[in-house]
Amino acid sequence: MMDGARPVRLLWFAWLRERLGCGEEELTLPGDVTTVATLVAHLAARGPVYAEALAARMQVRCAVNQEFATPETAVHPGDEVAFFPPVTGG
Amino acid sequence: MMDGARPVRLLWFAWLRERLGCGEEELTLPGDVTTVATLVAHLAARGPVYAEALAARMQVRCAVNQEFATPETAVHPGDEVAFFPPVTGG
Amino acid sequence: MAGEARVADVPLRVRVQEADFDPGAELTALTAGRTDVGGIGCFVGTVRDAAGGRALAALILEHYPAMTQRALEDIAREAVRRWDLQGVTVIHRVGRMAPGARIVLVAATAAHRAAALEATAFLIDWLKTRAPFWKKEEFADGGAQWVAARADDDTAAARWE
Amino acid sequence: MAGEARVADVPLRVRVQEADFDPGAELTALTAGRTDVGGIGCFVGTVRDAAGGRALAALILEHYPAMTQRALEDIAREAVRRWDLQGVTVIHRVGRMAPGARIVLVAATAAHRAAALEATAFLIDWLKTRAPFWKKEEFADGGAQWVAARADDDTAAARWE
Repeated sequence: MMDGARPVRLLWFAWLRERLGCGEEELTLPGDVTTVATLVAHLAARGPVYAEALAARMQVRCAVNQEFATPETAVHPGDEVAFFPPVTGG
Repeated sequence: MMDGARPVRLLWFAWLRERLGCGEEELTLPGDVTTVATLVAHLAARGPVYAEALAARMQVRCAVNQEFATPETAVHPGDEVAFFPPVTGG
Repeated sequence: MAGEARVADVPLRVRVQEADFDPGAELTALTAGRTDVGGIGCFVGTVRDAAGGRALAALILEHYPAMTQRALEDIAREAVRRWDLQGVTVIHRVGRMAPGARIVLVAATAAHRAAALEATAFLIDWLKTRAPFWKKEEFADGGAQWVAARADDDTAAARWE
Repeated sequence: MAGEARVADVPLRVRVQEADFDPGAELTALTAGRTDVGGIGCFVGTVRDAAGGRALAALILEHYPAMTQRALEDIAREAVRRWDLQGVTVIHRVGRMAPGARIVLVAATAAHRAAALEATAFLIDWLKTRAPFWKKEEFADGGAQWVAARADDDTAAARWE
């Protein structure tokens, strides 16, 4: 696709934001990253801080384009992908 | 008892009050009226309007001294006895 | 069942009145001066403009004055026995009310929302079957009738028995 | 399931804001100009002054701005699909709040009380597990921690699945 070079927008919330020291970043997707699961594997390979934060799979949720996502959810260039802990509002 | 001659206060509410044309009256208890059940029988003997109103037993509730009563509840001289339909507040 | 000492410590606001009430003021009063409340549950009942397909002109609320206050206090206290509440408010109006008017407010505060919400449902369910109020509907066509007790109100109240 | 046309006709008031809100004004708005409402169910969540035995200095509510409004609207719409409601209000604050402050209000109106009360419980249960908010507790002793999701919130939400 022509927009293959468009980055995804990555968002981190709550303790993930604090632990990774980043709330928002842009990332150009490698060609083998097509789903939430492959994106998580790619991010975990950044280093131990990411690996540990993302390893707690039960404690990390994901939304793609502001909708709750599963590991199988597709990720495309230009998407907004957010990672966050289980919600605690109300 | 010295207060054997003290009347009971009878109260009628809602459609019972309207049908009987009376909201409040005093009644000196005959000697054989000692419970709600015997009071109801006594009042039903007043005439067909009372008999019919009180015959609808599922539709008439009673309180003695402002507490919900059963047919077995005792009635004493000086008590306040109220008859009313099932409640419909709220 | 909680001890009666704890029950006696929970403030109950119970009122029967002709005047309208202010739900916002009542909710504020339940939390005024305290910071241990986690949630407030509330239900406000209002007069509908029709019943059985007939347009309603007014609703008349009759009650048994000598009994009503005590009956409502008993219901409020029973809620406090059953749930760990921090305060309960029950207000019921009597007299003549127009469509849209508020009739009743029940509210409960608790550290945790489940207690506040369950107690709120309990308060209105028990009030509907245990407090001496009777509704008479006056219709726009000139007719009038006493409201019959509803079987589903008994069913709702029976949930709590 | 009711038709989507009916769902679209029910007014939803959904707001995310830093400012406090007025519960009385919100309840009044739900019934303003209509006389077909039978009851209003409402829940207001407030900041408790302690957590796990530690005195709380403040609660910080973080959220995901681009997603929050839509998530709350989805929850409100789901309530309208499930119950015959006349209006739904959901207000959630974000930012820093002191003990005693209001955090959230959910309310629903219906012709019959069971729908209003059940929808109110549903709204707050689903909001607690499906809307992108995160609480951080700042304690009087200087410590701070992110609130962990509660298993009983999942249980409460699962009632509605």
